[in-house]
Amino acid sequence: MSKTDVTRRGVLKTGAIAGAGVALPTIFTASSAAAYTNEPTGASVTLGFNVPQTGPYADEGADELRAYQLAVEHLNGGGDGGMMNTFSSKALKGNGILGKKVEFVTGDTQTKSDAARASAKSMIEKDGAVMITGGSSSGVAIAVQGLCQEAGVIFMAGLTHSNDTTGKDKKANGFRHFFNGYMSGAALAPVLKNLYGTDRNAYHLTADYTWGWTQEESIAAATEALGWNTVNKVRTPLAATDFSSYIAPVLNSGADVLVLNHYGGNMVNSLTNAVQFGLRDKVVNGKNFEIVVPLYSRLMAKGAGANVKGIHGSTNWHWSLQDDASKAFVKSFGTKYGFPPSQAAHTVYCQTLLYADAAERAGTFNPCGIAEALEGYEFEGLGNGPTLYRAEDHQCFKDVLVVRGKENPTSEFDLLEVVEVTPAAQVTYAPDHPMFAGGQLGSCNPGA
Amino acid sequence: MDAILLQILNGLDKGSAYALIALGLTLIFGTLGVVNFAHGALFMIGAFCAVTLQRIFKLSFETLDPTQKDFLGNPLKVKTPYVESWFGPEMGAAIIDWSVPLAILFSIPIMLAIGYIMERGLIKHFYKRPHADQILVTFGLAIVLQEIIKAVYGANPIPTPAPEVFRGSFDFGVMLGFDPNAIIYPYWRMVYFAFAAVIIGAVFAFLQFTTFGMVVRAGMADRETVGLLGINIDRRFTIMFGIAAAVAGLAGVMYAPINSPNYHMGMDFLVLSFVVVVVGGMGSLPGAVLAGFMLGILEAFASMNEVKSILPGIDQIIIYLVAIIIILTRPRGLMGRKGVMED
Amino acid sequence: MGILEVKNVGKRFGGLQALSDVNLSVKENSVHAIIGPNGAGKSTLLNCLVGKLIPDTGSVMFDGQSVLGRAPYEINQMGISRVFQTPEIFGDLTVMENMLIPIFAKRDGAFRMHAIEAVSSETGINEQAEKMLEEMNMVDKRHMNAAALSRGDKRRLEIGMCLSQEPRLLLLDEPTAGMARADTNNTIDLLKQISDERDITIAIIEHDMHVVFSLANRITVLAQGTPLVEDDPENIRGNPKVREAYLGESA
Amino acid sequence: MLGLNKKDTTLLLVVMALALFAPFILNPFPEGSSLAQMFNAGYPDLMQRFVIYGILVIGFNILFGLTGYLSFGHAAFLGIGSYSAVWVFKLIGMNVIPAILLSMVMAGIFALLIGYISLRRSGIYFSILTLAFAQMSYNLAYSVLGNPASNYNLTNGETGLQLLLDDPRILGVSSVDGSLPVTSFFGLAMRDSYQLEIGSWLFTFNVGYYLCAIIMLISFYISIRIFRSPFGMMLRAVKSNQQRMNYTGLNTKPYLLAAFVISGIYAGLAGGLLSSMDPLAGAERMHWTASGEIVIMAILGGVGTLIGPILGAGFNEYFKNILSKINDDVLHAWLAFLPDGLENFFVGIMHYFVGKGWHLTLGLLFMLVIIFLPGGLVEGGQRLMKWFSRKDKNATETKTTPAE
Repeated sequence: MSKTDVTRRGVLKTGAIAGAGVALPTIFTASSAAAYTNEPTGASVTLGFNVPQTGPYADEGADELRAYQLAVEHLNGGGDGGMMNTFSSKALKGNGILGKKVEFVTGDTQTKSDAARASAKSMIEKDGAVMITGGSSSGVAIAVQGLCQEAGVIFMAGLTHSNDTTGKDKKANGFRHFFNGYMSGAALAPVLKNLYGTDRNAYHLTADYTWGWTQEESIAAATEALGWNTVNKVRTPLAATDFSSYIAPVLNSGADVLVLNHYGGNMVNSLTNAVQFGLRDKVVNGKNFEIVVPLYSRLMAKGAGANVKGIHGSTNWHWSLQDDASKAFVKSFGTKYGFPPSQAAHTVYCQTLLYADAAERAGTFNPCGIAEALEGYEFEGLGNGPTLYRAEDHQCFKDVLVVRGKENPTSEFDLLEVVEVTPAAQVTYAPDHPMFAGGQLGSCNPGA
Repeated sequence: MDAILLQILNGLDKGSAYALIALGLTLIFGTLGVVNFAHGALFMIGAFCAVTLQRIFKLSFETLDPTQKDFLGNPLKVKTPYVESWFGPEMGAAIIDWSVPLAILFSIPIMLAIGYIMERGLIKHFYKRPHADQILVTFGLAIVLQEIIKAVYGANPIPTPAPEVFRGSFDFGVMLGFDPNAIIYPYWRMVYFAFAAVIIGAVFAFLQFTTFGMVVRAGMADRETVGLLGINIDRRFTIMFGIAAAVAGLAGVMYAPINSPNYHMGMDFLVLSFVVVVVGGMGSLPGAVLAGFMLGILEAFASMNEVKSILPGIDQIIIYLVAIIIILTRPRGLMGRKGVMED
Repeated sequence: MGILEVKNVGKRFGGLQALSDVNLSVKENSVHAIIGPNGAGKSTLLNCLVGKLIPDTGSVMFDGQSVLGRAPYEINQMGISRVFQTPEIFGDLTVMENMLIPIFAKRDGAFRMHAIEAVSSETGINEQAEKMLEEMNMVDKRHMNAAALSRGDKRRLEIGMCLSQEPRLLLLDEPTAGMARADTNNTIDLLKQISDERDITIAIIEHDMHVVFSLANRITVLAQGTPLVEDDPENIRGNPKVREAYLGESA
Repeated sequence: MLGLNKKDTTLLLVVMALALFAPFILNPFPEGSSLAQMFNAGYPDLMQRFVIYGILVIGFNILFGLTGYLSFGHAAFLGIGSYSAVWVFKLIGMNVIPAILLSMVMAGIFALLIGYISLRRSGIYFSILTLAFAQMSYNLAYSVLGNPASNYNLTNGETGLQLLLDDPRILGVSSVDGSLPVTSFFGLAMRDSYQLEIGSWLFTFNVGYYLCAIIMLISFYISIRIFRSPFGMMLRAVKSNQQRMNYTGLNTKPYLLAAFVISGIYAGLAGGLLSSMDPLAGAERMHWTASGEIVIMAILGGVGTLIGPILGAGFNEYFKNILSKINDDVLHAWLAFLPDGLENFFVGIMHYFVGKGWHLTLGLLFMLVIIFLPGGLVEGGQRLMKWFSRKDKNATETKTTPAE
């Protein structure tokens, strides 16, 4: 075999054994050891888009990928520029990032933390990605965030709603634009009070895994603060598809509100089952029985169909918002793909822009420089009003939308209507809030 | 007491789905001796027959409505289903509303055809192969089928509601003298249970009282001897495969309103239905039905708060726990025959 | 006192009394045949001897020790080897491996974690297996998969496997059932040779009278689950009771 | 050599060469080319996976390949091994050796318990018993045993068990400059790599990979010894005829249990290595589909053959990781040499088989192998060899060779 020849010839020719490092860049020049992981030395910079392409959240992942491609197009100066025109920072010039053309690689998280980490590792080790972003569940986001911390690249979280992502599992290299469970509770509570009063008995059905637990804790605390009574909190297996045996006892428990701390397929099924049981037609304790879904997404609403009508929940962003930034984004996304973007698409688009902008402002791709540029950064013009990237936990604080399933949708995308925009101040909490306590950011890791 | 009655009702309903899938699996196993891991996929395809029919009914033409705007600010394209323009809005809406029950008729030829193609095209080449190979090739097929469905329909669940008249629930509690709302039960689930009972009854009657069924039963007991009698047992078995596919498909069609169909619903049911078959005893039709209902009821009981507070997480493992206990105490499941699938 | 003593053995399956009050004594180094019409309980009796069934009543003693309640492998380790009606061999293994396994079992007992040294490095055992293959006239087939052997070769291999364990008692269950006449005669010759040359007791269940009278020096006739008579072959031939119960029917 | 016959020695040497030169073999295309982005697999994480899943399937093959007992819950041991190793990193220190040892011990104990119960039944009943145990482990690890709020948070649920800055690590340090310490083999960090640049080719030699590769070679060597030993022969005899085993004075139970435990320990070792390379253990490693994947890898490679498990694991991991990363842009870059219309046509078709469609491709490949190559890739290789030797007109032997 000629393999030994290759080695020998190679050694003779270059004599090069490059320094130690976790990563190997796409375009590796024989220059000195890099200052940080995957320092881009050529004319381009590679970003890693790690989204669920298979599994139950594949459609959400596909929408995220569309938004990423749009963001890359805009960053490289293509298209109509989207929210780059409305963004308060004007550092981005449409010539890539720091003059380097933006390239990207994609991977499949399968909504499994193992697979997501494997995919992220291949982006870092094989493709030389300098930033990883994406994800459609909190377990995956936390797992990949941990990996990026260790590898020394920035992680810009996609759709992850668990308090833990910027709570007890926060990391110095990780940043979240999306809102969280606490914010959902804080935003929903006043609306629920107006709609349903202060004398209510809530029954919680909660998906039995990390996100469900933090969501349940947040919404229960927020509603109890209103004076609501929590009748029961019942955990349902993640793999459950038929929720009848969990929903049937609800009415008999004296509860008059059902809170479904479910996401994705779980939510579609539990809500469908609840409506089937006719819960919404019942009168308990002299009041109409109500259902609340703390975290809404358009894809879930689509899956549950007519069952969402009149049901309240919260969301990070909605395409029907009428501010300039949202309109610009909807226009540019809608023109390219023919339908309006989802909240997942919105958040990942923002994250990409925010990362690029931070790199421009910091003048480097070094994760520590970027982290510094993002920490405490205040901006607007990305569809959520004035926003703060808080330094203490790398969480964005911005307005949260309370939405309701629309009674008379005009198209297959027109499923939710915005009921209220809860201002950022109302959903802000102290960094050491007990629901977020227990973790440490650590220090930023540039790798290498 | 009312809580227990309630969970028995729930269990019967869960059990109906398990029993129907397990029944089809057992028909295939009992007649052809093939372990069909693609059976869950057939259930899923059944549910997508309902989705497809609904889509067909909803096929629309578009008219521009300048008074309304779409999300980009252009005039809104209003969609009108053809059925509404052909039969008038009311009749059209009713047809769409009834798409799930109508899909029963729609799905039977489709499922029979799929079953026939599967058996002639793939399964028959695996009669002589080890059970492990049968499991694996059908598992591969299940992946391929579900990925095709995903490529066509996407990964998101698709709502397929039951007809308007079956929405809401019936209050058994009042009837039995309990408080109102103590035992409520959705109409559609009652329909599902009744439907399952009819299908199960029909399959048993078919096997019991028709000549075809008698031959098949004889073939299940001793294939070679029946073959020696000059009866073409293979052709009958092919038909049986089609029937089993149709049973799975019908179970899927009727299940669509209970849970919005998605491409992986077959895999979600696959392992459970296998456990049901094995607990019932490989190759035993009554065993499969009995085990289906039994596990459904046990699962419903395990999800009761009173039970969960004593044994946290019991609802997560109850089916497997029961399966282990039954297999250990009754080596061939509840009603299994000796020597089946033990090597 | 025989090497195998069966006393008052009874076995019932539901409503059927398969065996009742069976007494049998097999003398050391004899060839003892157990014959009887279909349904006489021959197979049930055999299964009681090897541990597959446990009789409801009575005792089975081998060399002064009870075999009841012991698993088949324990009974084998006591010195009883069994040849089946249809040859039971390791079809997926080579002929040589088939021969090696019983020798290992004889040396190492029912279980030994013997996972590092290669089979081929066990020279002693390999030699024994070679020798037995030679004796069975199968050396040239040593690398064949056993499943590919002819019926007669399978039977010979199975007998060889049993003999390689040097059992005190060899139980044969209709060893020539379904065989062509030539194969049957070969098997008879082989068994004759074995009983002549070796220090071994043979108990044989057989339907074929030709086989029985060529081999046996003692015969027990079983009818309806109970021994009708036990005697020497010459006397059995002339016994009218036997004729009535058995020979007439089979002729 | 090493107590192996000539044929086995050759096999071991071939596997050894493949493992040691993997960084070259797996990176055949120059850096930056579109082919490299599609097909190169010579990066540490994937190379580690190749050998670690190789170990897992080698162990599974000792059970399934030799005895024919199809365990449908083997992923449970992988998960148990992974969790054990991460706990060692959390509580003791970052050296991988104690972690790997504990994962083998824990997996061994669980295998003993589960095997003792499951082996009371055979055939599909055995498969369902193992499946049930694994699914119970998975469900509990995902929910009840993973709730941070409870007192028995063993697994950290959906997120997976991970290292924290405030873990005790009594024989190590909790944190280094605000970062987590890295796993190491007596100071040699698993993530360290050396890179060799030759022209436009780039090869990465990763410490962790070589540790895994050496352990895989040892595991492979042990499996050869087991296959050739009396014990291995007994296991094949169990598969062939249990009745004859019993009437030959052999107790099949302990043989089966020993095989089950050995293969459980192999799985635990693989789990420990996975955690050593990347200290995070997730419950989905124990899901029944993960167990199914082990079976698939074994069958793909060739059940009961020595080299099959390694081929099967490599094949599966390669396609899983490579296919899922291909997107339309990559396809366009790759097919850029075609005329535009043709390029778009091919990309349009291939679109369904890569990226989000990788399951479909793998499912189809898998069906094809089962249908046409019941003996897996090994049979494919044998047929090719036969075909070549027939071409040379010197193929005369048709005797059935025992499984390699």
